[in-house]
Amino acid sequence: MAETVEIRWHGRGGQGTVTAAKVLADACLSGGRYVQAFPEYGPERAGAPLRAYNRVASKELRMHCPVLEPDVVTVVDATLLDSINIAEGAKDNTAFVINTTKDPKEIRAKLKAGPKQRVVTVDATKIALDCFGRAMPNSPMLGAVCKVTGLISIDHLLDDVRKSFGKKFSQKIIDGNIEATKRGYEEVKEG
Amino acid sequence: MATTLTLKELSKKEDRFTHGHRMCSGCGAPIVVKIALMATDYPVVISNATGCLEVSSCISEFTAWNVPWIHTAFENAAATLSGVETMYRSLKKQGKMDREVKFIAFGGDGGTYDIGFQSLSGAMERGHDMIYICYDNGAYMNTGIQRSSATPLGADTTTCPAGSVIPGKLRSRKNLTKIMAAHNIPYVAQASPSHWQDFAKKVQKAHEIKGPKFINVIAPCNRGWRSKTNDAILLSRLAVNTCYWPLYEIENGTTKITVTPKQKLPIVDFLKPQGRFKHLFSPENEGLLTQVQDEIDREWEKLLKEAKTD
Amino acid sequence: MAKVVAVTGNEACANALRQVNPDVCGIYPITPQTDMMQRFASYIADGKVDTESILVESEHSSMSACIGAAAAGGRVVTATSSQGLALMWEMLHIASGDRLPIIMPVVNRALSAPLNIHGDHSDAMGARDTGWIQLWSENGQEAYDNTIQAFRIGEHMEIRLPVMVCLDGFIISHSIERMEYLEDQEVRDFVGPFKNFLPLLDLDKPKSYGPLILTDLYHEYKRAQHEVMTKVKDVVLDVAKDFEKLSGRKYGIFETYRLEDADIAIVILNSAAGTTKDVIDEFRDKGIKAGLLKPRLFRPFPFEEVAEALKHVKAVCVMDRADSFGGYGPLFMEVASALYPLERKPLLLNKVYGLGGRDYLPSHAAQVLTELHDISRSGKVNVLKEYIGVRE
Amino acid sequence: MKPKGWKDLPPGSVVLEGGSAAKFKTGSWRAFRPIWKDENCIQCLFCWIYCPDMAVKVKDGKRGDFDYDYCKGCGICALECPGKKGQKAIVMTEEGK
Repeated sequence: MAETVEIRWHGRGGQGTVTAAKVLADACLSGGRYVQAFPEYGPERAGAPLRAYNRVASKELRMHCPVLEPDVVTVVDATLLDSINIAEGAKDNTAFVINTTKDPKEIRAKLKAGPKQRVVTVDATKIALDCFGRAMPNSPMLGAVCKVTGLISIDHLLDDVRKSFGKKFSQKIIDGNIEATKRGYEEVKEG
Repeated sequence: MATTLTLKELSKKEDRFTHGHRMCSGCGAPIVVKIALMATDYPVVISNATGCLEVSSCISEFTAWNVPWIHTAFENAAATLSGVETMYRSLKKQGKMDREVKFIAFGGDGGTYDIGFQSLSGAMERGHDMIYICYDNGAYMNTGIQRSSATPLGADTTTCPAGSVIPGKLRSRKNLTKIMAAHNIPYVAQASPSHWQDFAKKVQKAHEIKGPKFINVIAPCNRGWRSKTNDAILLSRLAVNTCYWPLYEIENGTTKITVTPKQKLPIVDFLKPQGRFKHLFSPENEGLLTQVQDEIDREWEKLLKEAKTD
Repeated sequence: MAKVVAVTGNEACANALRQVNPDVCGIYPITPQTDMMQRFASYIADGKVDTESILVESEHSSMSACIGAAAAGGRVVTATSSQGLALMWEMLHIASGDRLPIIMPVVNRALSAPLNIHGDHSDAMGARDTGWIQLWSENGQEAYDNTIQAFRIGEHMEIRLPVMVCLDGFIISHSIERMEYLEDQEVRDFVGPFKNFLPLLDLDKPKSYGPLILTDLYHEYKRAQHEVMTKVKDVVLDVAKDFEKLSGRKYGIFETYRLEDADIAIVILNSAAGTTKDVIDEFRDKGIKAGLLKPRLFRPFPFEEVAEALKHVKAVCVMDRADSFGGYGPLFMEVASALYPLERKPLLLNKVYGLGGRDYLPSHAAQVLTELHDISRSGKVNVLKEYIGVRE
Repeated sequence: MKPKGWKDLPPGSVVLEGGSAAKFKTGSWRAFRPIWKDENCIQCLFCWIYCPDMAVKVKDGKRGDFDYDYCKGCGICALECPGKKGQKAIVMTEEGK
């Protein structure tokens, strides 16, 4: 792992994007790592575009400002691709993880991604609907990010999803989210 | 056992509010405090809003209070006492306190009707076990007789002076007693120092009821009312007998008039001895005077209808 | 045994309060503090603490009730932000004047108008003259540690003063970070049982709190209050020493970073200090001797120690996340006062940054360090007070 | 008595002695002096309950004389005194006459 991995999440209010960033931070805590997860706050409510961030590092994280040059950009809602510049500040080797039904090649073309930039897609909304009947793509996106970054093992992540969701939801929803996370991990497509 | 409410029995009790306080000569407020504390047989903790009573009763090293007393600011006697009462409950729960303690807040009308209204309303809604006693002298007397929302219609104060164009206060008093009743607290009452036994009984009764209680007590101020130094009791009695200040209580939503005047006197009997109403007796203000009487009649009739007939 | 967790600053403070298990807590919502007291309320609801809450109708009543509860005799906490702290202003003076050790995390946020919910220091800086001890925290870990230490400091029998623990709104209050929790019992043992001092509920010795004091003694009372503040520093250091034994984490009255041999330095509070440290490392890598001083104890302000720590530096920029309109930033005023008695003083400048949550970026720190580097060579300060990160 | 310096003050300005106002004599405020006439007194104790200054001494339920250390001379007692057969038990006289 690089010394610090910085992730920027793009989503809309109500899609569980902030929760995803939090679960990821918690899961990355193991092995003495330092983590941060923080959303950008405004008065916006459900539906409004929002950003959240993660930093994961092997040494103490002192930086307290938004991620400006993300190693990973995660887009939880593909419709955002048309409305905001999700590639802002991206580095030569930034990886994009996009929730979309489209083919990664199509997305790569749309983003005009560079040769070292990875473009990964996953149909997270469909997975979420399949697994627990709600269009909450955050858990499959977590699985996808886990696969792309290799920050933690999928088993470890699933444990954390169980722990985090267990506080608020019924067993059925927890099981659905576990399944969705696993499928997100497995069904990523790169191109 | 509560002390029998005879003056002979009460006089045997130790003064919990002592002489040496610096209220004006003939002030009604210390009489209110004295009666309330005499009617309290329990250990009691007092919270006091900034005002005449507070500044005159505890100065430098001298305190007239022989019971625990706290003053913090003007608008928060109820909130401050909420804290004291909550700590008491906490310590009791932890076994660090075993005595039964009662809590009383005193505030003037400025500190109760106006600036302290939010804090009072909040404390009552939260259900703290306390009696809030307002000594209502109908203006900000401590700062020099400025109008409050308890200032009666037509009164001359330094901020609503009776001038050549405006004849004193043009608005009626806020009916705080009724507003407190609307909080649906278990006990609300109106009292007067002139009717010491009625007042003492209300305090005794309130102490036996768990939860928030409110008692509004008229407290003549001879400086602000521009009357004589010897007429605090006379005027508070006239306030009752003119039905300007009816004595009643609302216990668990049931209204009861506790003292019905033998003969309802005209309001001018109450107004006349007070310099603050002098201008109402000029011919051009006759309409205002009638308005004052009409309002009192209307309120009294309303109260009679609300009250349970024994 | 310490437990490693990933939690928000608000959650960490709420947990510290849970571990201390105070007697009474005043609760009122205000962004970005809300979540802290909400969590504490659920600890109460779940029986995880013995605390009695007072669900007040305003911050003014919250502080009033806390004062009543503390005077009654027991351990009292609350928390607030921004307008809430402003509404408490009158009562803050009464809490300290009555010498009541109320502990209050303040989640720093800008003040209206215009309305803004984001992190800056205007609220706590506005309360700096209220007689409260102020501890400032760079991150969630420090906020947690400071909250625990605050009880020992405020309740010290020589001190008996209220303490604010300041942490940046959202940036820290809502960010999840890795931190270490102490065990509940460790915290309880560290803080110890509450010691009473002149409790109002001592029914057999009736006391009067809050007398009227006129020209005869008021001046003397305030002089006495200042005297107490002069003792705070040593207590803070003693408590920090004990805390280090327990946690392994070292605290002082301020933190210095690569300052010992620095030619240029930034003085900055709270979360922005961390960002600045990373940039200082970059400048050091380029051979520029940059350093940092991050105050922890802002009230009382350790003037002599700050002067001693900065006296060898050629140029210092004091960065304020609050303004005093028509004056210098509040932190600048303190540092300038601290340096004034020195014969050879560093060159000094003041930058106002990050108001209303405007991001403080590494590029801002770099800009300031570059300017300081130039000043250290030219010996000339062009503009003494300036705003950075502001659009022209 | 030497006025207190700042080192002599109780912390937090708390007044430690309950009822200490009794040390502050307000009798000097008085312009009119109430005189109690035992022979007209029916021991109703109205003067005692209505006195704003706790300046009427009562022992074992029996009215004694005024406590002139504290009486401010407001005259409430005299006005409220029912007396005996139309004869007041309290009369006000000008102080110093």
